[in-house]
Amino acid sequence: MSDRVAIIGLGWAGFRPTTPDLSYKELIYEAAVKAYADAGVDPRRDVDSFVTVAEDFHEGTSIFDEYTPDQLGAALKPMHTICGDGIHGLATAYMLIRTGRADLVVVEGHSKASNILTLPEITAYAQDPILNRPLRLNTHVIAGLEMSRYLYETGATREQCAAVVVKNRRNATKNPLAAYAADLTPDEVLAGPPLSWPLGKWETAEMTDGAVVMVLASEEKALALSPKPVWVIGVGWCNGAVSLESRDWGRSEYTEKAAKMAYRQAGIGYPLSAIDFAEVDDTYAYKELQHLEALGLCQPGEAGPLTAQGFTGPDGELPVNVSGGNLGIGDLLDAKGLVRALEVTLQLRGEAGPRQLEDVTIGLAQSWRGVPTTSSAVIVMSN
Amino acid sequence: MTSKNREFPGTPLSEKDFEQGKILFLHDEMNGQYAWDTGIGIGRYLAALKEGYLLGSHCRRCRKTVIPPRTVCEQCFRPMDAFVPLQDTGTVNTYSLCYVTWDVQRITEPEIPAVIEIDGASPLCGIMHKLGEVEPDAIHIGMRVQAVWKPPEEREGAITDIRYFKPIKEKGR
Amino acid sequence: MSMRKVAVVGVGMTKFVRRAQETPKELSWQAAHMALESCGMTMDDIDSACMGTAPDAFDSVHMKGEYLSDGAGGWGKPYMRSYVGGGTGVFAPIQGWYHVASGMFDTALVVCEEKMSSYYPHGQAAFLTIFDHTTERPLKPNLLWIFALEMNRYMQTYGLSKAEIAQVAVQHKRNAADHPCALLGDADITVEDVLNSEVLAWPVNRLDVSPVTDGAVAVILAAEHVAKRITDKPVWIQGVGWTLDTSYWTNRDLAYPRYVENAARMAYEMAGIREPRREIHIAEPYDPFDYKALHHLEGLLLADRGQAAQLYTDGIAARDGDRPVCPSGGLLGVGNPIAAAGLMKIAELFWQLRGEAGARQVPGQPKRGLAQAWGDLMQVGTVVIMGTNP
Amino acid sequence: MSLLERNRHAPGAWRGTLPITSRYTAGLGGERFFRAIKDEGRILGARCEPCGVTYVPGRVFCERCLGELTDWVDVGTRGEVAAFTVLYEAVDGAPLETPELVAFVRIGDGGLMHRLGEVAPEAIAIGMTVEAVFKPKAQREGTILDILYFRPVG
Repeated sequence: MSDRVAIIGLGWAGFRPTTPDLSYKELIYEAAVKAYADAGVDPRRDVDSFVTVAEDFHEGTSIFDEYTPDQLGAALKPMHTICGDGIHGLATAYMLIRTGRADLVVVEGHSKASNILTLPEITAYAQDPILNRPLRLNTHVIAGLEMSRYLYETGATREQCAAVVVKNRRNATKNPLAAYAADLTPDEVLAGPPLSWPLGKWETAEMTDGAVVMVLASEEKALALSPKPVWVIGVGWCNGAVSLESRDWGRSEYTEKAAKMAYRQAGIGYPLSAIDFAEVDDTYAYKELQHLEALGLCQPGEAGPLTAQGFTGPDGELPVNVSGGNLGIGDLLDAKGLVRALEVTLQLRGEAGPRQLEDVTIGLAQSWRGVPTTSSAVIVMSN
Repeated sequence: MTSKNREFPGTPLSEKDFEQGKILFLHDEMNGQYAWDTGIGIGRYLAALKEGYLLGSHCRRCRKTVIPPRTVCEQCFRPMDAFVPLQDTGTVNTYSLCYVTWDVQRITEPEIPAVIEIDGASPLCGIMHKLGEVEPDAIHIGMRVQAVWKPPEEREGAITDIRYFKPIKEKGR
Repeated sequence: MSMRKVAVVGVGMTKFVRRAQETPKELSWQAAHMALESCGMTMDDIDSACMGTAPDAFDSVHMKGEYLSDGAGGWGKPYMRSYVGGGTGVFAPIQGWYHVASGMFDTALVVCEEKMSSYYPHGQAAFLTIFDHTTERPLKPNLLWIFALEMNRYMQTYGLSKAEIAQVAVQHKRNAADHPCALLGDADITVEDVLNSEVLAWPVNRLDVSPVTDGAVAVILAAEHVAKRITDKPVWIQGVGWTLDTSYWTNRDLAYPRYVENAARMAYEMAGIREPRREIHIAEPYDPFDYKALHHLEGLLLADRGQAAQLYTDGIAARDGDRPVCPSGGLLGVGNPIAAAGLMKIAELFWQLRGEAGARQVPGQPKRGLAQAWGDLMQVGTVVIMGTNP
Repeated sequence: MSLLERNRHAPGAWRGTLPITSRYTAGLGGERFFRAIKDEGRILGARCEPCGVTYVPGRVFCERCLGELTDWVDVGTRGEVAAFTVLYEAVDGAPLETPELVAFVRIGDGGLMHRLGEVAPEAIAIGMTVEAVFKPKAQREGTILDILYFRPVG
């Protein structure tokens, strides 16, 4: 029983701030039918298991997994929901295949953020109901606090955070899936309205609708079905202190642990030399810097200066978020991890079109579930 | 009981403990508002309800006509072939007499939910709705029923445009 | 094909109560702490944490899995929450199983929790939100509607009486009188009590239904080489299966749960079971309503269609019968904190198969048990088969 | 009617709500922590000896070793500003007329997120010492709001 697993099918739909023409089921179906054609599989006959990532309150429905099978072709088949990020879904599919009891597993994630009329108040309901929520503070306050500590501990500057926004939204100009492409200067970003100082509104990803479906396969099935399988060589996920009160506000130590788990599995001793490019969570601009350091792709405090110097630019030494990231594409709620993994897979297949990077072999995708969580997941892939 | 016969944790409370302030607690309420995109299938369904008829969809491969209409046949995982207007009559597949409202208030006059197989759709294909103008003990599985519509000007394109389903008086019964 | 074997090595649970003072985190911790103590393990021995909990509406916290993570041992660990409605309690150990069987981890702490009393004033009202927001919720359905509709269909299809079905509530609530965590254990309940209890949604009366409950359960899973070091009586996960049916519950026959059959066949195939009725010594089908236990016994192929009630009538399902059903007391007796209710059945099989169920012990050294949970819109079946040999 | 034939009457979206009405107990740890604030104006932590951590607020379990915490300690009412921010958006997403000064105040190995008072934004610096300002005892209800804000010391 070989334990190699590959991604052999990709499908996506939407990627616009609003998708009023389609219901969430129809949006997911559009992504699913493309993924199954790409993988050359029939869900009703070939697929052994299905995984969805979703959260009830984002859907406006309790027990949302009731409404997931039909549009994926999963009726009367093994299917379950993971309340996590898209990469948690990929890790689940990876484990299911590694048990030897499944050869083909489908992972689905989507966002209909445009349908949520009171997202800030719903997000606030994720705060601790006794210790935090009674203060009636917008949940972005947690990002504001973390950014203030991060800048204090690493010496990173607001200009360097602005450089992340400039880079990612310019990268987005080459990505047809990106809804928020723009050509900006750091000053324009810094001149934007404050959200939770030192965090500005322009350093915060906007919401967008969309769906992503991926088909994962055991080695045997992948070699039989796919001309260009993209191998999952390492996966890791970790939670930190969920209580604000016992957090280390500067570092993302949970991303560090998730990365160590993935690197150990991939046999990567020195990430910077092994990883050719990365898609890293940038729900807030400073998070990209914090995550790069947590991923060991640069030393603590180095991410800011390196970004300002173009080290992580599309033609820099370590291209980061060539897709545009959340800042350029938009925030797809629980599916954002799948969007990171989608870009890494397209790059490793050489199918990234105008933003294709030259001869890349190992890519990393990392995602974070946003405030108020301390939940991060990492997946390392190679072609 | 278990390998170690220790006391199981857990601190039960009564409503009195709250009322008498024996323990600290607080209330909260979430403002969860949504506008769910109806899309093609459910959009057409609601439009049909507004116009006073029930709509299903048909899959040629498995030859089933289902309701509510959807753009994908979940059995065959292929696009449905067509939307199909259906009658607003049907057969009671099952029913209940419910004396508790959704927010757990007791009522003396029962609400009568039912699954009604709609004429024109395939067998066992029905919708949930309510029965009305009927004596509870007259209801039986297999009973023939007819939709009672709100007047056109009151209809808004919603499942509640049908007030309820009432028995069809069989001729000679 | 050699596959990594996985065993349950430790369990813990809280009392099942109508309303708990503990926060959801504290309930999860209490169960997890007891599970660790039951087998002398510490958090240093735990490689991964799996949380199973049902609607966020009950504990009334958005992204509830994150909020519960520290109580469930998720601090600094790989941690995920799985969620398949009412089926979560038996799916969570399956989640733990694939964590270990995949070779990614040697151990997994699996915690299931539900605090329904945080939904105020009454937990049952939260169930309005499980119905389709456009085509069904506007009718203001009560959760009982869908059960009463299914029970009525089941009764009419197979000609079953309410009295036959009430035997289930009676046996389970009597069994629960011997369970120290039970909320509704009652040694003297009779069929008449059930039939005379107030009608909620005909044909469902009050004592046909399991109560809204708060509680948590935890189990620890370990790979073979670790399990044998920790305990001389590991209980092996021999088979797992789960199936989710279409969401269009009004387009299929409610009299028979095909999705439970599919899940059961998946688990039987993995466990190498060809004659379930002979090879399964204890069955813990999901019993949120009394008729559901019968409905599920038939889906699990442990009784012919429409014949499950006969097992109770003939005393076969009794604790000392040939094929005991729900010796724990089930959801009807011990209580129904949704996700934790399913895992309570796994904990019961662990104690039963180790001969540690005390007053509830099924006689005759049972070797193999089946636990099953159900959920969603009459739609998901999750099955785990556990046994004394790997 | 073909599948793609658009129906102009088709309503674009169905409006609805997710009714969530809640009642939370403070919990075993919360009961002790907030009683001390309500009745004595004291902030309590709880010590986990094996892990060498003093959790503030005090709680009944250690998140690292899942051990039970029984050693509660008074950690005083002062702490150090570990992080602070000026919040411009209300909880419903609308802009705030007057922005809020919010800090994470480190106390022991834990701390509290709370508002800062009696101080101008420019005067706030990470590392400065602040102390809790409580509501008058009669107005306290045993919640986090019994603390009005933290203010600079001296």
